[in-house]
Parts: sequence; C-alpha cells; structure tokens
Amino acid sequence: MNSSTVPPEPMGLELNHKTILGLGRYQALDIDGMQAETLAGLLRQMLRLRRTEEAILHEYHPADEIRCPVHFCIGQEAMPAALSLLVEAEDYLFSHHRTHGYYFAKGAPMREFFAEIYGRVTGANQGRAGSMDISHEASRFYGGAILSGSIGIAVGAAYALQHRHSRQISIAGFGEGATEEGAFWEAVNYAGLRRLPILFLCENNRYSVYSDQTKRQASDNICERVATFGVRARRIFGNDAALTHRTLQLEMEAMREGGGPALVEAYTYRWNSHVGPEDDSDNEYRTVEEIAFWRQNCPIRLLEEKLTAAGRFDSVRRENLESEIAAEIAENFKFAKSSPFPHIDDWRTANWNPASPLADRLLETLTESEFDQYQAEAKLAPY
Amino acid sequence: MNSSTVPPEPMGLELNHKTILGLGRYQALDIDGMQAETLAGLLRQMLRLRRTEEAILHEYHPADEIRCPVHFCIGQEAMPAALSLLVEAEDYLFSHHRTHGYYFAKGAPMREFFAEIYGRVTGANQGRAGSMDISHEASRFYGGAILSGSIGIAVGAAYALQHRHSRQISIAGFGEGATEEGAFWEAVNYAGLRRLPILFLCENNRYSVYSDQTKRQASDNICERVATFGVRARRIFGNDAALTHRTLQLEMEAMREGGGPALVEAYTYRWNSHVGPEDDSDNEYRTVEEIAFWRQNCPIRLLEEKLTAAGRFDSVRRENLESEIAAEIAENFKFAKSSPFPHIDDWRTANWNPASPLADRLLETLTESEFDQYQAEAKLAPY
Amino acid sequence: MHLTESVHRPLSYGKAINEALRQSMELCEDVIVLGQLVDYKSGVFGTTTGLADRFGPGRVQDFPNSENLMTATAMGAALAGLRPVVVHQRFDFMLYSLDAIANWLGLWYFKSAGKSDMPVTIRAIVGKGWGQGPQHSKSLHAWLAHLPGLRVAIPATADDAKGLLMDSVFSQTPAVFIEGRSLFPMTTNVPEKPYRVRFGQATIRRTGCDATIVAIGNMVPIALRAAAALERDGIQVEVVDPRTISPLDTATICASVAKTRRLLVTDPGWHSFGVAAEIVATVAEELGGELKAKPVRVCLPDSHTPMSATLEEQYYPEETALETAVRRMVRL
Amino acid sequence: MHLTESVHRPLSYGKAINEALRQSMELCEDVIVLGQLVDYKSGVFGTTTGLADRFGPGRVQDFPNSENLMTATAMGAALAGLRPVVVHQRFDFMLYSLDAIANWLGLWYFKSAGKSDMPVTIRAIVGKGWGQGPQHSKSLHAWLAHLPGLRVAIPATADDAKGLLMDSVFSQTPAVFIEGRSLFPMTTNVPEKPYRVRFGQATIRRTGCDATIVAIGNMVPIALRAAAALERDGIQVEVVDPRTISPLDTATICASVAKTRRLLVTDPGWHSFGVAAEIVATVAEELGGELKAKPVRVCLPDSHTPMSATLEEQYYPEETALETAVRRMVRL
Ligand SMILES: Cc1ncc(C[n+]2csc(CCOP(=O)(O)OP(=O)(O)O)c2C)c(N)n1
Ligand SMILES: Cc1ncc(C[n+]2csc(CCOP(=O)(O)OP(=O)(O)O)c2C)c(N)n1
Ligand SMILES: [Mg+2]
Ligand SMILES: [Mg+2]
Repeated sequence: MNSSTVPPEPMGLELNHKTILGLGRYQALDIDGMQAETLAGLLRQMLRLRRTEEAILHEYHPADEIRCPVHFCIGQEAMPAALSLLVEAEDYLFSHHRTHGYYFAKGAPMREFFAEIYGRVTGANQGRAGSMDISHEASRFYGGAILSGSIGIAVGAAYALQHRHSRQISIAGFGEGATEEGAFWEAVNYAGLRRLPILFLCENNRYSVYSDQTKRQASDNICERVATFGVRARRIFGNDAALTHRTLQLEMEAMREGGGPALVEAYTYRWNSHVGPEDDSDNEYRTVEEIAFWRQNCPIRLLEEKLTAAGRFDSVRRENLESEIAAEIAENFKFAKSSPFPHIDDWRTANWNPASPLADRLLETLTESEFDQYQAEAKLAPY
Repeated sequence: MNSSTVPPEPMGLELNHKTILGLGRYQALDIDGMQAETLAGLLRQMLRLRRTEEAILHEYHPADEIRCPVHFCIGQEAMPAALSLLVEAEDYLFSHHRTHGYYFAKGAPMREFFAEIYGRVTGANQGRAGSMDISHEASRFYGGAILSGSIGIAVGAAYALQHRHSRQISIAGFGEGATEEGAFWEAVNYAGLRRLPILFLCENNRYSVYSDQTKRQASDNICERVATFGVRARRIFGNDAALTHRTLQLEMEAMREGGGPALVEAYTYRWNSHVGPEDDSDNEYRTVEEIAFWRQNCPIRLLEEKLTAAGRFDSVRRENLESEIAAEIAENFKFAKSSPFPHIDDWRTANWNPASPLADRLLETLTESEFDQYQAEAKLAPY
Repeated sequence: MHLTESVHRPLSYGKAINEALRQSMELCEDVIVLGQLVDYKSGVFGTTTGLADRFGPGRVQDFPNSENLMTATAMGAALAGLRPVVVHQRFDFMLYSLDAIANWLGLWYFKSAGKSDMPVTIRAIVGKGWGQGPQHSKSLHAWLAHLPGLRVAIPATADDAKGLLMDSVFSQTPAVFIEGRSLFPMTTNVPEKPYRVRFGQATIRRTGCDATIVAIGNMVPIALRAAAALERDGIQVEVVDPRTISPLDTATICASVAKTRRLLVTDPGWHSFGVAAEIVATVAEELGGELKAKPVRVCLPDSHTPMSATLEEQYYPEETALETAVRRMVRL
Repeated sequence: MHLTESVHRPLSYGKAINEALRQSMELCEDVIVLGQLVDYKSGVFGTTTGLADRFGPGRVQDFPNSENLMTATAMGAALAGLRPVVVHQRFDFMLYSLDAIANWLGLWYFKSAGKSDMPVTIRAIVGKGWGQGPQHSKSLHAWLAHLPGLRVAIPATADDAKGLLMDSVFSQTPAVFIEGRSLFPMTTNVPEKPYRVRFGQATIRRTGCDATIVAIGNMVPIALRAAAALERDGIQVEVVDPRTISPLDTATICASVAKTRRLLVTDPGWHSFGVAAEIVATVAEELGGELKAKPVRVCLPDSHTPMSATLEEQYYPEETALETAVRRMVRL
C-alpha cells in the first residue's frame, strides 16, 4: 500500500485542532475517480444518521420516554458513513459510548435501535443496554461505555481472526480521550507486535466532555505516538467523507491482505453537548468561532455541495432522500413506542447461560471426589 | 542542556540488544574530565553491591534463612552506582521488584536491609516486606513487586514536588518489561503533559523472566516511543558506569532546573536467574554467547581496567576496598542473624494508623446526625 | 464537642460535599483535588463547583482519562506531604485503578511497618436510575470493605457526608468515600463549621423495639419510609445507619438486634457476598440463637443493572420490599 | 455417568491441571492458552509444560506484561469463537484486569440479553508461604464471587481441579479458576478420561454429626486433618468442600448444618466481607435458631500478608485453630 495515494494533510497543513481552524471553508474535498454509488451512499448514510439523531434529540425531553444517557454524534457523520460502505458483515465492530453512528455503520437494524433506547423488549438488547451499551450480535456490533474498554476486546477478535487466517478484520471506534487510558496502549503494543488485523478508528473531536485534548495530553500527536508501536497511523480531516472513504478503503484492503494493524485519526467535531440534548456551553470550554468553523464545514454540506456543483446531486434527489429517511424514522419510532416493556423473571439466568452443549457432548461427569487428608502439605519450590 | 555532550550511541551504533552483541569487548568507556572522587565512588558502589549480592546468593539455600523471593542484580551495578552519587536525600526513589541496587543507591542502611530479608524485627520494615517490597521511609526509598505499579506513585511524588516548586526530583527504576503495562504509558503521558520532575530509569536487560523483549514488544525502541509523549529519552550502554553517571548527571541537573521529565534507557544484563540463586538456563532462553558477551563487559571490570590503565587504581587499593566491604557485609549478616523475629499482636492496627493528629487539631466532632425521612427522593438531572 | 451551639442550616448532600472540600482546602493548603472535569463550572455534579476559581488550577486539577494513574498520583503526592482527594464520576470508572488501590494503597502502611502514611481520599459516585445501565451504576463497596488498610464511608445524609469527608481528608489512613448519586438533592441540617464524623460509629436513625433494619447508604431514606409505614400498623422498627462499613460499628448493630431480636439488612449492592452478608454473619456469631426470626437481606438482585426504566423498577428495592420482609419477620 | 469404570491414577494437582489443558486442547482446536511464560519448559509451575511443543505457538502464547489486555483479548477471541484459557502466575497480577472482568466480562451475557456468550476461563494462582509478601499472595476470591455473570471455582483436589477446569473450558459462562499454590504437589486419584465436575455441587469430604466445617480451597486438607485429630477425642466433624463458590451449593451446606447444628467456615481469604460471611449468613437465614452453637469463621486476619516466616506462621490458620474452635463449639 502506497501511503502517498492518500494525501494525509490537506493543503500541506500539519493537521491538528489548532491548525485546522485556520482552514476557513474546507476546499480540498475531492470526488474525482469515486464511483457514483459510493458518493450517493456516503451522502445517504450521513443524512440518515443526522436525521435520526435530530429526531431523537427533539423527542428526548419533551416525550421523556427515552430514559438513558444519549451521546449524540451530529457533526461526526463522515466516519460512520464511510465505514458503512466498506465494512463486511463478518467483520467485527466495537464502539465506545457514542455508539449510534457505529451501530448504523455495521448495518444493524434501526427498529431494534429505537426499541432499545426506548427500553423495550423488542430492542437489540431487550432494553437492558440502552444507547451507551447497545450491541447487536447478529451484526457483530458491540458498544460499551467504559473508555477504551472495548478496544482490547476488539484486539481479541482480531487475534481470533488472524489465528484462523480469515480475511475479516476487527474495528474499534473511539475518541481521542480514550487514548489516555493505559488499556489503549496495551492494545496498540500488542496489535503492533502480532500485526493483528485491527483497525483503530479515532475520531478526534478535541474534547473529552469539556476538557481540551492538550489539557490531557502533551500534544495533539496521537498518530505519531501510535506509529512508534509498529501500527500504521495517519490523520485526516474527518469531515471530508470522500477522503475518509478513500483512507478507510486503502487501510481495510491492505489489512485483509495481511498488512497488519492501522490507526486512522479523523479530526472532527460534535455539535451538541457531550451528553444529552441540553446545551453544555455554559461550561465555557469552546469558542463561538470554533463552533462556527465546524458547522460551516458540516460533513454533509461539504459533500452535498461538491456533488451538486458536479451535477451529481440536486434538490429533487435531496427531497426524495429526505422523505424516504423521514418515513423510515417515523415508522421505527412508532414501532419502538408501541413495543412492550421488558420484564425479567429470573435475574440469575439473565446473567448466566446455563447451557453447556459442548461440555455435554465432550465430557462425562464426575460426581465423587476423593482426598487423602494425611498427605503432608506442600513442599514447594520457593517462589 | 546540550544533548550532544553525551554520546548516546557508542561507536555510532543504533543501540539495541541485537546490535550490542556485535560490539565485542566494549572500548568506549571514557573517564576524561571525570573527578577522581566520582570514579572511585562508582567503583566502590558497584563492588559493594556485587559483593553483597554474592554473599546473599551463596548464603541463600544452604542456610535457608532468607525465606523470600530474591531478584539479584549482579551485572546491573552501573546504574545504581551512578545514581547513588547523584541522588539527594530529599529526592524520592521508587523501585520495581529488583530492589537491592536501588535500595543502596538511595543510601539506605545495609543493617536494615539484611535484617529485612532475614525477616527480622530490626529490618527496614520489621520483616513485613522482604526483598521485593522493601522500603525505607527515612531514606525516601520505596520498592514494590507489581510491575509498573510504583512508577505511577513516583509520578505523584513528582507532582507534589512541582506543586511546591521544590528542586527535588522523583525517580522510578524499572525494567523494560514494565513498559508493557498500560500503567506505564499513563504515567509517561502525564509526566510529559505536566512536565513533571520525574526521571524514568529503564534498565533494559532484554528479558522479562525468560521472555525476550521482541516477543512482547513490536520493537526494541522504548526511547523512541517515550519521546513522542513529550518526555526526553535517551539510551545508553548501561554497563559503562562513567557514561551512565554523565548521563544521569545531565538529566538530573536539567530536571532540578525545571527541565521536565526524562527517561534513560540503560542496556544491561542480569547474570543470574530471574529469581533466586538457581540457574534458569534450562529454559533455553538465552545463548552462551550472549552471556559471555555480557560477562566480558562486566561493568565493574570495564571501569576497573580503565582506571588501572590510567594509573588511578591498583591492586592495593582493590584489596583495601575488598576487605572494607567484606567486613561491612559480615557485620551486617551477623546483625541480621542475631536479631529477633517479629510478632504482630494486633493485625488491625498493623494495617491502619489510628492516629489523626491533623483532624484532631482542625476539626470538632459531630456525633448526632439527623435525617428527614419524608423528603421525596432524588429528582436528578438525567445523567 | 457536639457542635450544638454552632450554626446549622439546611444543605443538600451535593452542596455539603462541596462545602467540605472548600473548608478543607481553606484549613490546609496541602489539600488538593484531582479528577476529570473537577475544574469546570458545573464541577462534578456541583460538588467541585467554585473550587478552581477559589484555589487555582494548582490545587484543583482536571485529570486525563487515566484512572489508574490518578490514584497512583494521589498516593505519591500524599507520600510527599499533600492530602489529595480523588474524584470518580462513577464507581465503575474506578475499576481501572483497583490495582493501585488493592496492590498499593491498602497495604502501604502495613508493609512500611507503620512508618509511612498515605492520607488519600477517593470519592466514588454511584449512578442510579435514568438508564445508567451496567457500566454506570455498580457499587462494589463490599470489595473495598474486604480490603485491609482502607476505610470505607457510605454516608446517607448531608451532615454525615460533610463530616466523614473532612475526617477522611485530615486522617492518616486512606479512605474511599462512596456517594449515592440519588442522595445528592436531599437536604439535612448541616453545621457551618468544619467538623468530623468519626469512622466506625453507627447512628440510630429511628428507635424501635420490634425489628432492626440496618440500612446502608441510599437505603437509609427508604428504610425510614418503610419504618414510618410500618408504624401505622403498630410495628416499631429501629433503623441503624452504620455510616461507614469499614470500620463497621458491630457493637451498635448487635446492641440494637439484642434488643429487637429481629434483623433485616438492606444494602444497595448485590445480594451475595456483599455487605449485608457480613452484617448478618456478625450478628449470627454474636447473638446466635437469641433471634426470634431468621435474619433477612434486602439487596439488589445478583444481576448487572438493566437500562430500561421498567427493569430498573424491578431491580432497585423500594420501601414495600422492606415492609413486606419486616411484616413476615414479625409474623403479622 | 460416574466414570467408575475408567482408569484412575494418582496425579498431583499441578499435573492434573496440565492434563486438563492438554486434553481440552486435543478435544477442541478452539481452545487456546494465553499467559506470561506459558510456552517455556518450566511452564507456569509445570501446569503448561509441554503444551507449546504439542500444539504450537499459535495456540499457546506468551503474552506481554499487559494483564488488562490479556483478559480483554481472551474476551474478543471468545466472541469470535475461540475458548481461551488465561493464566495469571499470581492472583495479584490479575488486579490490573479487574476493569475487563467487572465492567465487561461479567456483564456481557446479561447486557446482550443472552445473545452473546464469552466462554473465557481465567486461571489465577494464589501464592502462600516462602515470604511471598503482600503483593504475591492475595486471594480476592470473594470479590469474584460477588460479581454476577461469573462462575468461580476453587478446587482443593487434583481430581476436582481437572474436572472443574474442563467444565470451565467447555461451558458458555465465563469462569475464574482459583488455584492454591500450596496444593500443587498434592495428589489424588484422577481419572484418565476427559470429564467434568459440575459447578455448584459441593462434596462431603468426611461425614460426621457433631459439627460441620465448610472448608474452602487449601483449607480443605487442613480441615480434614483437624477433623482427624478431633475424632480422636470422639468429636465427629463433617467436612463440606463447596468446590465452587459461585454458584455456591447452599443446599448441601445447609443440609449438613441442619444435621450437625454447628457450623465453622474456614476460608483462605480475609475474615471480613469474605466468602465465610456469605456462608454463615446463608445458614443463619435458612436455619436461624436451629443451631446449637454460634457459628464461627476461621479465616486470615484482616491484614495484608507479612513476609517474615514467623509472621506467616501467625498469619495462616492451621488445624489447631480449627480444632480449638470446634472444641469450643461442642463445649468440650
Ligand atoms: C474509564 C472511564 N472514565 C471516564 C468516563 C466518563 N466519560 C464518558 S465519555 C467521556 C469523554 C470521552 O472523550 P472521547 O474519548 O474523546 O470521546 P467523545 O465523547 O469525545 O466522543 C468521559 C470522560 C468513562 N466512561 N469511562
Ligand atoms: C503485574 C505483574 N505481572 C507479572 C509479574 C511477574 N513478574 C515479576 S518480575 C517479571 C519480569 C519483569 O521484567 P522486567 O520489567 O524487564 O524487569 P527485570 O526482572 O528484567 O529486571 C514478571 C513478569 C508481576 N510482578 N507483576
Ligand atoms: Mg473526544
Ligand atoms: Mg528485563
């Protein structure tokens, strides 16, 4: 894989959250040579995710029926959209607390998503998990709310895939904040050592809740650090959906051919509060200018304008797309709201799988156990 | 601080455990410009440590009175010796399981050391800690046997020193194996972020028990990795006591002036088993040639030969030194063996300090506590 | 001194913690606060609000998402003379630091042979409700109580929260301070002065002769409501709040049960191998055959926390569960 | 099937574990072993010796000193169809991975609503003696038993070690398998065939009518020696070995105590908030006033482990402590 095929730094910039703000309106989005289908798919996925998030956002407090913490990903649609077009059903995808984009990227059903955050028995996890912890086994998608915790599990899936000489890969999505956990560096070291087929996707949205990255890390140079562990790493302007797609495609194809682990750091931004639909700006952690910059460089708008300018998109298609998405969302809201609530009869079996088919097949049962109490205890080597 | 004053790579080599083996007999030891006192001190400290370790080694099984796991540091004397001449009483020093060299480096008393490993009440920790966990509060020395665990504590001491604008520093000594723990990278990140006065001393002896570094890490490049976190890092041939001294001196002086954190990686080798006086070579993890190389480049011999050639040392001085050390060791053995064994009357107060002088002085005591059970419970913000 | 003359006024649990921190930092410049987001206006659910403005960033520090290091840092800082208070927004996040706690903090004093103290206070907040789910609502306070060398407070009222927190900060033995998030808005009369509530001293929240309920943390208000309901049926319940589970005031608990001869323990942790088991076992060892009814535990089921609100209702025991159990014990 | 016809022969506890691993790996190629130094000749105290030669490095992997990742790796590998066995040379080293265990492994099945299994087995070896000291000898098995979603075995004999380990490897629920290092050289008759011992089934190691000793892990041989000594005085002690503490076979324990009316629990963990408390509490709840004597716990003192051999002698309870306690219970 030739790293020069993906321009890692737009306009010759050394990419970080400070330099990016100097970009003004992002001009480097490049769709040359990309298939129409891909571009349409990117736009469609981003818009679908955006509208879904907006719908939840508006519904959240007034209806008061979604009773779990929700971390919105409005503004961060490019990565999940690009991923959705490239990830295969048999790949594994693990997500941090900001799950929604990744859930949809893996092609898991919207029905079970809405039902889950509404706490209904028809949800992906029968209402046990909610927004932060949602998983969908059939889709090989797994969320979880402890920072960096799912990354190590993703490494384990990659271990098994390599062990079986599979062409599938394992993917872990997380924010720049998760890289402060020691758990992350254990994962990176092992991935580099064993050259595991794992793709680390770091969406660097600058903040951990309100805290700026450079208040928590000596510098905004995750890629540089990760690369020294033997893991290929590159950073991109993460609101450029086309670039994100090209980057992931290259990395994933290389990885399926045994190219070893990689990290992609996508600079992006969340528009809303860290959690919930409230506004958390009274904590004065980000500037009006910064917010304006990122809204101006909305990933959907950037791609849409480019496509429109190239004559590949127009208001009619936009309207069709919008109404299709709106219908899908409305239907799934309805499904969720009309679904029954769960009930757990036996907490114990809800936590343990009592079946053991393999043991039943392979092992006989020993009931008696013997013991000679007169043995002198333990004379061991001293350590 | 000018990094060019310390040649980091002897003979232009890119230093790692493979390239080092090509060095043959190490020729680069350079004592020019070093004070006689320093050189004598280095030799003295190394020899004292070596003889102490040898004495324990020979005594261990036959007498069967030292009943705790002991990790010998024969072959690794240069670092502790150099450190002993530079560390100040008010600095903090934290060690991993291979404590002996660091204990002596901090100037903690030999009496309490011997008594401790003999499990006597006169020991540094009244026989509660042993070789792996020994500490000496008055000397600000602290050992501990969980890999990487004491490094974070060292960071905390550095935090307090910086907080108080002290010129003292905090030092953590550990092996290359400890760097695989996530805990280590959390410490490095924070040290780099806050520019804490902490000196990380990594004695890279290639193995974690039997396991080769490159079986556990993608490459033998700890310095490169650490440097990306904003921590100054340099590697040296760690059996060159003079070089080690110059390197530590520069780093420690810079640090006392606010120069921020640094790591020194010293390539060295342990001659004995990982633990205990047995021979662990039946695990076939290292070659005869490798062992021969490192024995040939014994840190004591390297320095002694240089000093002798320069006319600064001779057999008379050597004999005096040996007999002085032998007497000291013999006396302390005697002390330890004739000391009483400990007894704990109350396990509870052995684990808790019941005194609270500051609380006694600052706080009054409230005994009653009230409660209005009729309050409606908790209407909270949702997260 | 009983502080009886000092000024009391109603303060919420959350605000009492904030006041304890502020006063501690005023009293002694060695007190520092470390934790994610402690230096923002909203603070940690309001408990750290204003501290950074007042005492500056040097003493109130946002921390990277490195929980293990955070505890270790506090330990090293304590060793070098500071009195750090570490804050975890959720108990669950603290699990990354259990090595630091169990392999280092708890045994430091012991293994130094009493020569070296580590006055570290760790605040851990337990989520409850609004779909916190299994990774934001655990309370493993039983784990901490099992560790030698560590003290564990689990205050149920604003006044205890302030007094126990100040005692932690200014004592020599490390302590974990467990806060029930659901208690944050509840108010009690809190003295204005700095004061301590001593560890290992239970308080009787209500006297009665028919049964003893030992209630831990946020089960205290629930137990009191159950007791009030039972009183309407003529059942007099004594409610004991241990306030700290390590040390545990077994004398007060046993004295109460010796009087009532019936014991119910209610703990906001999992049923099995938890704090309730320790209390039931201790009473059984002390009072054995003197009980008139079999002791009962009312705890969380042995299950991880479900998200859905309807499941949360099933999961968290309320006063009716206590009432039913007590009624059964007194055979009414 | 009771394996009565199968060939038995004496095997040490350590060798029985080795055999369980070897047979498991033969039976199913999905079984892998991860742990520091598992692939060297000496293996982990001999328990992994020969596996790497036999099954190759792909299935027997040395692991970096990254315990948290090791558990997480096993989890991901299990999710993707493997059956990993993770090995910790000391329980203490596992503490780095408690986040992975308590925040992920234990709740995986629950939060997936039963759709996703994680058949992971974690072996943790508990050091005892020869100055292991406070960082190489802890056994926090009570912590693990407190966690929903996890099974915990603590075998006392070679035959149980093999059978429980094989049951763990081939079941769907994750398990922690706790090995007493001091038991490694002890031998029992172990069947050659692959077999399972089911979790949650206690065994009566000796019958008696005067008192029940429930003994955990390496306290079993000590309890049996105490029982033998007491028999010489005419005291008949029944010794129950739960074999697994989660699930805990409370029925067998309660049935024994219902017969003997006296209970002593001895556990190689700290006294307070430990496994012994759970057992005493359960019996108190079930049998309440039917006991003829107050129940007693004989555990480790609530203290970290001292290094010095003379302190170790004070610290670890031996048969005399059990004998004294039983004599007091039966008032002789
Ligand atoms: C171990 C742990 N510590 C703290 C938290 C609380 N927390 C939840 S999300 C979050 C911010 C994470 O920032 P980042 O990883 O950059 O992801 P983002 O929210 O920006 O997408 C924090 C601190 C947690 N969930 N887990
Ligand atoms: C958390 C933890 N895991 C495993 C061990 C077991 N252990 C003790 S020493 C050691 C080797 C460490 O190697 P290194 O850090 O290079 O130090 P060296 O022994 O080579 O001086 C290991 C794995 C431990 N003490 N702590
Ligand atoms: Mg972020
Ligand atoms: Mg080493």
